Amino acid sequence: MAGIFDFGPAIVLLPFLSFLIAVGTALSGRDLLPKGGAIPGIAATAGSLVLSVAMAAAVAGGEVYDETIYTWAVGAVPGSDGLELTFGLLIDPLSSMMLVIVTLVALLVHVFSLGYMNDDGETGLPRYYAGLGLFTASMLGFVVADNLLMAFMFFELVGLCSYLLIGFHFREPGPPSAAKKAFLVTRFGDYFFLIGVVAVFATFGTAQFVGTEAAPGFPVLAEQALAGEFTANTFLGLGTEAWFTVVGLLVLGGVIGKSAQFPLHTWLPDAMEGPTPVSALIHAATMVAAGVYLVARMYGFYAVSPTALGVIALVGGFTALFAGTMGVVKRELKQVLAYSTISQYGYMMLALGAGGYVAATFHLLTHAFFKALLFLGAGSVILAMHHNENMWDMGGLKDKMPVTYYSFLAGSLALAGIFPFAGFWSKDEILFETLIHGLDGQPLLLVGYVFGLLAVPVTAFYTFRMVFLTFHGDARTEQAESPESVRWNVKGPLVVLGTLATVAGAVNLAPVRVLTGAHVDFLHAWLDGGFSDLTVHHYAEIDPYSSAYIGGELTTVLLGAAVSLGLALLGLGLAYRLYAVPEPVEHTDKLGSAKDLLYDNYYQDEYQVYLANRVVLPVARAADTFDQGVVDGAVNAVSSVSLFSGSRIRRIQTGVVSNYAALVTLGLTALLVVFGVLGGWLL
Amino acid sequence: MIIEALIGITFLAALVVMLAPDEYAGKLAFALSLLPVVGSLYMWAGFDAGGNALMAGSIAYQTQLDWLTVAGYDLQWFVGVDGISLPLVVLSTVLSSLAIVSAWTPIDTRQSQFYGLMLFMEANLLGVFTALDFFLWFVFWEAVLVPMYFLIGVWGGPRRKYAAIKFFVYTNIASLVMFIGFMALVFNLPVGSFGLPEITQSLQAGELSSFVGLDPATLKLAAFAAMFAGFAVKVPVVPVHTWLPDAHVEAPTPVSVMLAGVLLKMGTYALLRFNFTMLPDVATRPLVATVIAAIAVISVIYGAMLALAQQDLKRIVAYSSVSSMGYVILGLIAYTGLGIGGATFQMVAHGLISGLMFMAVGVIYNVTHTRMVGDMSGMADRMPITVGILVAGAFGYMGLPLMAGFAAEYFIFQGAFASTVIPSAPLFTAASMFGIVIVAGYLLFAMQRTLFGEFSLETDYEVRRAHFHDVAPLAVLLLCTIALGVAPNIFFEMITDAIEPVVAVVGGGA
Amino acid sequence: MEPLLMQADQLPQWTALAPALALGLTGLLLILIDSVDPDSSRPALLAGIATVGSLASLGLAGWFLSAGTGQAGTGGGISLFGDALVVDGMALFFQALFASVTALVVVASYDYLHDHPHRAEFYSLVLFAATGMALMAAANSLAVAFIALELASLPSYALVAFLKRDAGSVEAGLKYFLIGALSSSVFAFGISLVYAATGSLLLPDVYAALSGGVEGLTGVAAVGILMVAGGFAFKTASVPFHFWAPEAYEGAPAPVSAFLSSASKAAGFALAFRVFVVGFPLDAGIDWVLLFQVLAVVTMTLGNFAAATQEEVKRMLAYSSIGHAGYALIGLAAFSGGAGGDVLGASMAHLLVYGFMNTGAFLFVALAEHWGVGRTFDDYAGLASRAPMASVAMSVFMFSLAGLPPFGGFFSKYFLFMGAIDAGFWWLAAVGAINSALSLFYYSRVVKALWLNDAVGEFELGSTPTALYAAIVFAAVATVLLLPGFAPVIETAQSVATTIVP
Amino acid sequence: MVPPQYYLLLAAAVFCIGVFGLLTRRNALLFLMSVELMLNAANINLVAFSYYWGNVTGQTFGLFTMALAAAEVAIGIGIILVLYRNFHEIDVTEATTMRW
Repeated sequence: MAGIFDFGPAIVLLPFLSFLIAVGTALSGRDLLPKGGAIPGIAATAGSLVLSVAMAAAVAGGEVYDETIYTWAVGAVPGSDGLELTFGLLIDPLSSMMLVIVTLVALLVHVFSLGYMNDDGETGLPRYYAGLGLFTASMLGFVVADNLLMAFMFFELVGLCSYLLIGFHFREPGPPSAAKKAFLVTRFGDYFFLIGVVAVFATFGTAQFVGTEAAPGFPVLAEQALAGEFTANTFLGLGTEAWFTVVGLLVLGGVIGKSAQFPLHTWLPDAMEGPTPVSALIHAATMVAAGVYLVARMYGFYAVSPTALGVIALVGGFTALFAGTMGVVKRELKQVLAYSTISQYGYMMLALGAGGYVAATFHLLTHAFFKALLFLGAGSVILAMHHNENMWDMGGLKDKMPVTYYSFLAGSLALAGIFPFAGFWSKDEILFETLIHGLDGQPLLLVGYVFGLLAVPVTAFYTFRMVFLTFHGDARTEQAESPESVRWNVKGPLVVLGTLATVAGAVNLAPVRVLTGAHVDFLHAWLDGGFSDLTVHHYAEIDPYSSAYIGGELTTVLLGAAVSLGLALLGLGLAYRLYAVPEPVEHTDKLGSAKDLLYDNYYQDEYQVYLANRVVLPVARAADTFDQGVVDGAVNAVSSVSLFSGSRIRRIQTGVVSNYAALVTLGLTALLVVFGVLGGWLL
Repeated sequence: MIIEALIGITFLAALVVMLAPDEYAGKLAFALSLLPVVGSLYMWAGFDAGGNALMAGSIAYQTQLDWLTVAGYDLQWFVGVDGISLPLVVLSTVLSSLAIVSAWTPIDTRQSQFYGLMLFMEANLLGVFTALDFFLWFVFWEAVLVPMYFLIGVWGGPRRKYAAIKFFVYTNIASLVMFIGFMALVFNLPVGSFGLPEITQSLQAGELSSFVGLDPATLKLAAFAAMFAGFAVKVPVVPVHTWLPDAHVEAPTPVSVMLAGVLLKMGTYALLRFNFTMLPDVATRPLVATVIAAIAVISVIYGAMLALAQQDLKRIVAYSSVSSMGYVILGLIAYTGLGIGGATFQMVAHGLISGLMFMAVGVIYNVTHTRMVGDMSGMADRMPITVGILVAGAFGYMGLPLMAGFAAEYFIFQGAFASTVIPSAPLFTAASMFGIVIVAGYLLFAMQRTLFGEFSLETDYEVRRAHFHDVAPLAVLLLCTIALGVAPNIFFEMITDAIEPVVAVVGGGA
Repeated sequence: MEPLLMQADQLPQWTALAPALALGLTGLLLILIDSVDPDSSRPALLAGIATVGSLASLGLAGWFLSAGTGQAGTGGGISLFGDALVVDGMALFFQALFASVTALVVVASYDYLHDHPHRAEFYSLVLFAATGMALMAAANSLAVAFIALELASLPSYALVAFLKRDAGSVEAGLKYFLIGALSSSVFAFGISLVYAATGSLLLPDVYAALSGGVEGLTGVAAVGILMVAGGFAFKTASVPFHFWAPEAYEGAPAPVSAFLSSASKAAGFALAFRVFVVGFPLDAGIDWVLLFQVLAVVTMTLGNFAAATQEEVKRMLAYSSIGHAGYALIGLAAFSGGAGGDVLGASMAHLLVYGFMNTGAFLFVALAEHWGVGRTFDDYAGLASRAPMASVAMSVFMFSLAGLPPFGGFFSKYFLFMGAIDAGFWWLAAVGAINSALSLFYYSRVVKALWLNDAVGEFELGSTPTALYAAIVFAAVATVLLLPGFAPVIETAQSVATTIVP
Repeated sequence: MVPPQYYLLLAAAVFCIGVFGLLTRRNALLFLMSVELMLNAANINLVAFSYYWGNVTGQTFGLFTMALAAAEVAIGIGIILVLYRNFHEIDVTEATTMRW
């Protein structure tokens, strides 16, 4: 039966095809395609979007899909069928939602690139579009992966694409370095992820997320193992639950790397060296989102491990605040956005750790729209400013580029969590979930909640500092006086995303449901469908949390919303006071010694560079010296000693025949004595 | 008879090319080298053997003729392939052809001798991978050294003579040590020939008798140690690896390709065939397994650290070969289907990828006449396609999914993690896996400094784009790498089939 | 079976000595020609006769071998002259070896002695020495052993000093002679002691007497045996009687060096194998297996280490020849009674291959001397570009000597090590292995000089000496073909060696 | 009858005298003579034990030894002659152009 799901692979393959076309064009070295190869990319992502929407519709109709489509390899295990390593498609509410997000953002980024790259006369466009195509394809492959190994493989390919795209301007010194850093830091995280994948296979014999009734996926097996219905292999003498925690944390390593969580967040701000549309793609829908998506994808596995959940929550909460504070002092537009990304993904992690599966997914959705919007808006500004990103060189752009301004404003309001923009709803739900679960005897979550809450005003402050510096006040440079105009291909995506950033919150108005009892939390319902083991209520059953309220659910909802909104407005107001003036000045000196700390990103880069340059490299050099001196020295010494003894031995041959006679006699005598003694006839 | 034809044709081709005039030697050698490629692919297409050749599996394209009798033992012309050897045969033929093409630009003296020796080496390599009689195998095994000595010594870099003799003597000592160990085993078995299957099966039937006061178990241990030491040099593993960087740095590009691509695999192939297939009961002793696993991990990490400290691109790749071979050792000692299968697969995968890396570095060297990281930058600007392929190859080396290296390394990791043979297998596995981070580190740093940034070059050579025939082999290797990464079953299925009996003896897990 | 092969059985018994006789008669014929017409110089004729004579000997030996003369299939060894001589497979095997080397040397000498007088004497001396060797291989009595050994030695002294106006040649001759004289007295004294203890010089009788125990005279017998071993050590250039070898080989005309280091050494081994295996039981008051183990280890180590740092190719070959004596000694050092034939056979096979590769190597030195390119490694630099064929041949010899395939030396050396391991003496093989690796180093120095180094100066090589070239190429071809064609060699060697084990 | 041990001792003594001469004399001719002594020591044994064992093998062999000794001397003298021609000296320690 040729259902819509049979076209599933096409979602991944279409962008891949556009990648191949672009590579072919790049190899030919000639201008074979109009627009530097953008058209195939746009067509492909549009096609994927259409298919994704169609699938979402099918999923909405209650259908789900989980099929193995390709057996990659089978490992021999004596006495069994062996360990199957496969590729498969898993289309369920979560993945179909993510598909729509990714394809939509990718399409918009492709379109935007027409304005940002093509119109700007960049060279190497086929290479750029090849990168975008592969990036999209990899991310889509990751999203639809039906097992952890396949997920890992596309996860890594996403990393490759980020390397290629961040380092797009390879002739300059910055981008290649940033690209290297991005790949290397995320690779460090992926190292743990890979161990995790291996461990999952070793533990359960499968890495399917869902599986079948007869052979369930590993989250279900983990559940069964803890219930004593299944014997999982554990290693290193650990108990079942402890081992699951270890495995979960290992996989989490990859998540922390890709989603730029503390302490592996350092690559992300540097990654701003890439073209701005790429940043949009990376931050909104692909690479960084991949980490969080992965946790959501295998949430059932984390849900059975309280320790892992606690770690996730704490890391997320801390990162949300930590990254936010760094965003406060940044001068470049994209830098601020970069730290906001880290911070926002921190929120999602917090939500996941706190049992807020829906909240995290919700924020993933809204964030995808408003962050893509902000980046594309920033791209529009940067384009207008001839690639000057310093906000202190801007100002007053509000009137000159109204479309950009208003859409950017919408995105900023969403980011700051101002009612009723999308970000408000999702962020509020995260804090709410954290609070109610924390109140029920989970001090760790309360700590996370405090972090998250503190990050709210910080977010609002840096967001609107950015808005005010960029768009308000007077133009501070000539470029800002007369910015370059941008065309439809820039404005179009901004408008689409601006609308979404404004209204996307409507998909899950959980507070409204609490208030009115109306079932307006559509996303909750959406995620509660599909495979029974992957539903929201199933997760709620197996996770270690239950809820407690301050005075009752309604009170808590209102209180939480009010507090977070109030804090957001506080931050906004502060920003307004400081920066919404015609001639804003840097107020960073007021921070005192904290200023340097924030400028230098808490010396996170420094210590990591120190580790690389002052620890690892010297160790490597020492190893090299050791290798040359001792190991190879031993080899050469053997040879020298042999040759030296050779040159000594030949001296026996004196050239005087009388000596020879004497030596012959001596030799014979020695033999006589020795063998006489041995033979027993002498002495 | 096809194996005889393959080896015979290659020998003949070597002879013809030796006698050909220098101007045509390269092209003639390439044309002739396509014959074995076609032959090996034909063998692959018609391959229908099952099981392990040494363990009573059916052997494909088998020929068995008596050659001579020595000390009451029959020595035979006994060749054939199974799922372990066939991929390596294909690798040898394909890589030889490509290496010959890659030599067209850099080799500009005594060409007919060069290409003749390359083909001569190929013929012997084919012999190594197909021989199933110990002495026959040993003849080919040692005979590979001779052309290699000349190829490094005549056409190499400034310290070529030192490197050549070091390679020559070091690996020769290793062979001798191994020989003594193996012979001590054979003479205490009730076998009538040096046929490897017969010896293996007799050993596994527990027919070993004691020798000079050593009981069979001790004798096995001693023989295992001697053979391991001997093969370890060839692989090479730390600490007997130091000949390799010297040989690689001095060898001309095509020779490095063959050295890293195929010659190193002789060592791991032999380890698998001899140590791990014949003496599983020794290898699986906890202490032995621990030591070998430790050697593997040290090779991986230490080799990678050494690569990190290098400035010469070729040295970087050379040390990273040490690192990659460490994975193979880990996979072998795991004694699991994926472990040993992955190790075998890694032999092929690393052959392709390291060949690709050496070739790409060679193409850049042809143009810039330097390989030092500090001497150049921004090569991507001048040689976009070469650099593009080099970057792809480097990512392959780092174990990028859907390229052969990832498949191999993943199989190994998966296999080693659950190994019941290595004590604390997850710790060893996790430790060795850290190699994938370091490899990314040194390759990314080196690429950043040489390929990207503003173009500059310390030497004053004119930088031209590479010839088509320089780049074409790179592209072919890259495509092979991707093909194997996407569809490992091109080889992995037959490998699995052949190693399953080995694993079954131990009864290991996944 | 072919009719020709049948006939070998039906010949009179004495004809079994035909290979030796052919050599001796040819030597006499040459003397005769020379005395009839001493002044006329007919080098081609003389060399031709010598070649034909040695080839005839080779042919006869080969024929007998393939016909099974003196072997188990036709009733065992043929005893002659009151058992003083025995012609069996081993004797024929060695006689074939001597004849081959003699033929090569004779052919090569044609060019080497191109403007030299006294050629007839030279050829006849070579052939007489070869006759002595052929008899050594067949000696079944200590008396014959001594006489044959002297018959081989005396012409050799003269041959080494043949270039009587060349100080090196004379010095070499002197040293060879003096140490030879000393050794032969030791040998003779040893024989006299063995006779004193056993009352017989016939090997089987000696064996019987010693096995039965010689009360009161055990020490005498043991000293005798040790001194007899000394005599062989001289002939085979083994420690501690090796001191003559480096100088003799270096100073002698290169073809003579080839002859001595290949044939003469093999003759020493032929005699030693038979005397010790047939004549001296393992428990005759001296553990002669241990003795040979010591000698083998010391000899191969000393030879190889001293060779490693030589400057001159010829002297390096001389030391390497000592090293190879050490390898060949494994045949006796790993001898273990019943199954000892295998390792003896391996040793014999090694000597045969060594006969070709080592002769070839010295003949290449002869070629270099003929061209006057100098003697050191450095002088050989870049020779490959000017004499590629000869250089290929020399590389073949070097790699074969080092025990690398695809050359004959590979199998012979490894079968030898194998024999040692088989007998339980794995450490002997290990010592051999260390030495073998070291030897690869210095052998490859020659190859390096030829192929890897660039010529220092420019000068013309003279005309190509056809005969010398032919001999070298033939030796090289034989060395290569002895790998695929090793079957008859090793199988014959081991089967004939097994028959002499009592 | 003289017990055979005495012959052995005599022979050994003669042999040792020969060896002593060999080691101490640098004149080639004296060297040669010392070797002759050693050979004759062997002859003493051969003849004595021929009598002891009651067969003629030893005596016959003794004759051969003498003949060979003579031949050896003939060759030796020849070599000493050319030695003198080349080195103008018959001191055996003078010819040392080749060593090590």
